Amino acid sequence: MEPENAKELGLKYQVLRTDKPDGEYTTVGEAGAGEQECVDRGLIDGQAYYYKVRSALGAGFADSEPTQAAFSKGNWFRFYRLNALVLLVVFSSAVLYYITRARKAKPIYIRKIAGLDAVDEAVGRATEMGKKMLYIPGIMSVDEIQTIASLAILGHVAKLSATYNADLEVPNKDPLTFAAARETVKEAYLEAGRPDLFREEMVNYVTYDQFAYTASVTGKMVRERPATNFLIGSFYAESLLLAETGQSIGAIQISGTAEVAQLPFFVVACDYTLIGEELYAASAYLSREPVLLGSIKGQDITKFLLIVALGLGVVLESIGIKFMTTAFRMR
Amino acid sequence: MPGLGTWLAAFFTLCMLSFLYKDNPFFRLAESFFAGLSLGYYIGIVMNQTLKPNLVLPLIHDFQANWHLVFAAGLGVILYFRYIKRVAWVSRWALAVYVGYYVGVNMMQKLHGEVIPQVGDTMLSLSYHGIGTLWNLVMVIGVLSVLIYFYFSTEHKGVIGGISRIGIWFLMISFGAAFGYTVMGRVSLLIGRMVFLVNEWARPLIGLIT
Amino acid sequence: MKRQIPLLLTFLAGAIPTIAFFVPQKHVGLVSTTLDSWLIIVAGFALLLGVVNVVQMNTNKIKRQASGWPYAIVLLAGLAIMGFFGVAGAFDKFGGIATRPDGSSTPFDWLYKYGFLPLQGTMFALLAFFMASASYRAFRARNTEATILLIAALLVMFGRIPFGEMVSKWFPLATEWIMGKPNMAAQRGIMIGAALGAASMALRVILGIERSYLGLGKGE
Amino acid sequence: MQIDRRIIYLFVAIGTILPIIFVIGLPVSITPPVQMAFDRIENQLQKGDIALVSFDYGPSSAPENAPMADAILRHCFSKGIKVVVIALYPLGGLSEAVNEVNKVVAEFPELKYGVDYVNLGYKDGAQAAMKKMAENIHEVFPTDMNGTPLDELPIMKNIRTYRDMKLVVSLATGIIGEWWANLVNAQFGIPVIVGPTAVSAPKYYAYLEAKQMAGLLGGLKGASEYERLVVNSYPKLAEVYATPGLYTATKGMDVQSIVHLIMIAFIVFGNIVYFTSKRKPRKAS
Repeated sequence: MEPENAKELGLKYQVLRTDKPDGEYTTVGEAGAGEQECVDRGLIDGQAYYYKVRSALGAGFADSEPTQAAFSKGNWFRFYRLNALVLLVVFSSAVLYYITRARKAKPIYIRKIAGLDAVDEAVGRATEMGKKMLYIPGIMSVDEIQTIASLAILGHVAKLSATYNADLEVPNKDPLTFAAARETVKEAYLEAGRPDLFREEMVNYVTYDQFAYTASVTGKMVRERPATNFLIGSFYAESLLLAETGQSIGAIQISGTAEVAQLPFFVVACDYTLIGEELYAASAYLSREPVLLGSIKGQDITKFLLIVALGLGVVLESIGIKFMTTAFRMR
Repeated sequence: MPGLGTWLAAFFTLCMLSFLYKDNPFFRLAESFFAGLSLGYYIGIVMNQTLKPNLVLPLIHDFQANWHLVFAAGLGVILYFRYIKRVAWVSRWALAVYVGYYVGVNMMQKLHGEVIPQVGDTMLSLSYHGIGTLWNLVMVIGVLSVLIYFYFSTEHKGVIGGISRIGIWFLMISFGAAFGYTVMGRVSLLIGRMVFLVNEWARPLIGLIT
Repeated sequence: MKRQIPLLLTFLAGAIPTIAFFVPQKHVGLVSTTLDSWLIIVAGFALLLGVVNVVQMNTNKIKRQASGWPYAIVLLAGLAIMGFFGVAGAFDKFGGIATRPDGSSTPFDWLYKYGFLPLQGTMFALLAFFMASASYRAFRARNTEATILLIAALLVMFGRIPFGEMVSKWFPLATEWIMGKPNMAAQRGIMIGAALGAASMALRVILGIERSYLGLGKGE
Repeated sequence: MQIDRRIIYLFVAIGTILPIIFVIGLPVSITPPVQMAFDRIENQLQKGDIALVSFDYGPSSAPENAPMADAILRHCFSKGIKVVVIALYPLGGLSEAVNEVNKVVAEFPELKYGVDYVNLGYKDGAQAAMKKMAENIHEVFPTDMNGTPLDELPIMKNIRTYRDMKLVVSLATGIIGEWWANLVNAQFGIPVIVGPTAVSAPKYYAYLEAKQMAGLLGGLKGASEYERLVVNSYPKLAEVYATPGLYTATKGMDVQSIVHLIMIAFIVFGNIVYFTSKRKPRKAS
């Protein structure tokens, strides 16, 4: 059916799919001349699909008649995601194993993280100076894991603040983060035995716009001159606006984010910066709770296995064996 | 003569720029107005683009097919239980579902969408094929050393300490380079504001005088 | 009970998308997407929480005549004007919130164009100044690490402008190399580490080990 | 060594405003991707050919994208190429299209709307619209932006699909520009030139190498190169580009160069002071 020089001409077959008989077709796969197989993934079982084949050559193409409705079935597992399942199983077993081990009181070593060692000192300094501490939990909602990590650190900072009777304020950009932060701080004051010191205004809401929020917070910084700023969570372009203003008023600044694009600005303008994974490890590090420390160990073991896999992959790739790269690139 | 809108925009632009000199009543005025205005803006956006098309209209137009959205509204209302002391604890339910769902989504997205492809893409061939081999080596060493830097449960001394030091160097190159690379984009934004002030506001104004 | 129900809900809500990720069954997918569509609505409801807090705080400020209280009036005025046209727009008054078909502005759109956008754009543009002051202060050859940071930044900045290219065509090439190789390697390292950290955090949340965001303390 | 940060701010402000008011015109070398784009319009399109210009950016990236749009429009109109304008970017693409087209058209009084150029307005759902335009543009845009049916516009009578046009130019800030290359060019073969912002420009080199694009204007620098090319070829445009109140990429690029150099100078200065002051105490002891 295809011309002999099809390959040289660059003839391609595209498989198009739609879920309605008269719906718009989208390309789901492509096969070069001479190939007879094309796999379509991401289908939902029991849903009707219609296919047609398009032969494309340069700018021109010709379509086949659409197929009858086809159903995918019998699949209880997306096999092309096997690699993700393997990783998930290895990862969660490692984490769970070390959590149970940690419960049996086997001490776990964690290397020094300077930014976190400075937290106590930063809270103490604000108390001594009789000045405010600002805790900014990023600008994203609680659907972002960095925000959850930040709230865990906030819990620790708030407990210290209650103990020292420091003046803590948490301005928020996201309303759900605001709700969660208020619960966190309230509980921390309760746990520290000072519920009397908790005031609702400590955790407040500003506005939903990133830059309007930044303008308010920078304004607050220059007017109230906090002694300590925590900038921890998910940040975008406002990172430097906040950090540089804080720097200009001479506040001690502890920052942390996993947003790769914003790390340079925090590193440049803050005294301490929690980089990427350090942010997530912070709650374990600060609380020294065995269960949390156990999960860090499990994470490290997974990292070790990945490093081994990476090394093996490089070696195999160098001698021309594609097994590892195929396994990791399966999508 | 610039129009009312242009005057307003120019006034706000100048108010915000005045912050560079120092905090002042003009900046504070603009900042306060901006906070209120932007919150009002998002009220409009949420009403018109989330609640109306995703909740109200589906319920009005085809209740039978969309009755389940009542639960969504219920979860939303639960958030406000915090204002009623007796049932305040229920307000956590909405938060629990919200966090749980997205944390689940994110967990798989991080493992499958970030860890696996990023590790896979670093499995580069180191067999000799010209200068590219050297660059591949830089890539592999960079990724490995940064990963070692993040290794928490071992003391960073000796060989591990040395490798993690290299990791720090890679991080520093990256931070410096990314900072330098971003300058251009930020300056473009400043150009945008300045062009507005100079060409759309000041020029017509000066043209009026001369 | 007050403690267990939220943790159970978190667990169930977290398990759904995880299962849907692997199992291509219609019903599993449906549960997951339905939940997703619900949560978008929940997030919409949440905004009002913030609005309530802002109104409360600022009216208090005005009542107490706290320092800077006139600014609280300005804030509430901005909120009232924009909020009014936004809500009215949802009921199709004043032509909605976008531009009208003939290209003229609705009040909401006008305020957006001449109020919101210039304020937002200028705040964003302040970054150009802040980058200059931050780089002057921070890029000092104090030690090995700081020197590496400094050199990388200078090289890239120089390689990005035509002047650098005129001095030597190697500058833009070096910039590209730095961005594409060592920078990319470091970013990958950060991403892999951070993704593992996030996944571990996620697992702790789903299993109910990490719960400070719910205001639930350690108590088992 | 500690200098007031406001002195730095002052330098940056002056370095931004002065080049906007006065043309400095620092030299720019022309790079091949921009030359390719220019040559495509200059040598492969004839008077009366149709070019589609798509506004796929909004006000936030206008300082970079608008000068590209202006230069391309001016080049087309100077050569007598007819232009069909559309906007696919949801956040302000249409207002950008209206602004820039009005501005440039005012410089060419001989042009007639509906004959030499037309603005079809904004269409939601960029990717679907782009595909559908391969079948029938009249279905995607039943009327122009003023509500006039396309059949009443002389220019649109003979334009049905991409085949009736010679070129697509997309000024883009996001993914839409990539779709023109990897979807429209790949499937329908019409030559595509994209003008992306500097941040996203690196991604486009792959498409250029794969010959999915006929040219590339990367950020302000690409736009300023294009301005140099049209100014050198068209004396009339040289006059236009010398107008004082006109923002051009050349001016923008001057600002970029000057602000970058100011920052570099401050950093170098800071380090020199740092090292000289560090040596002094040693001598004292």
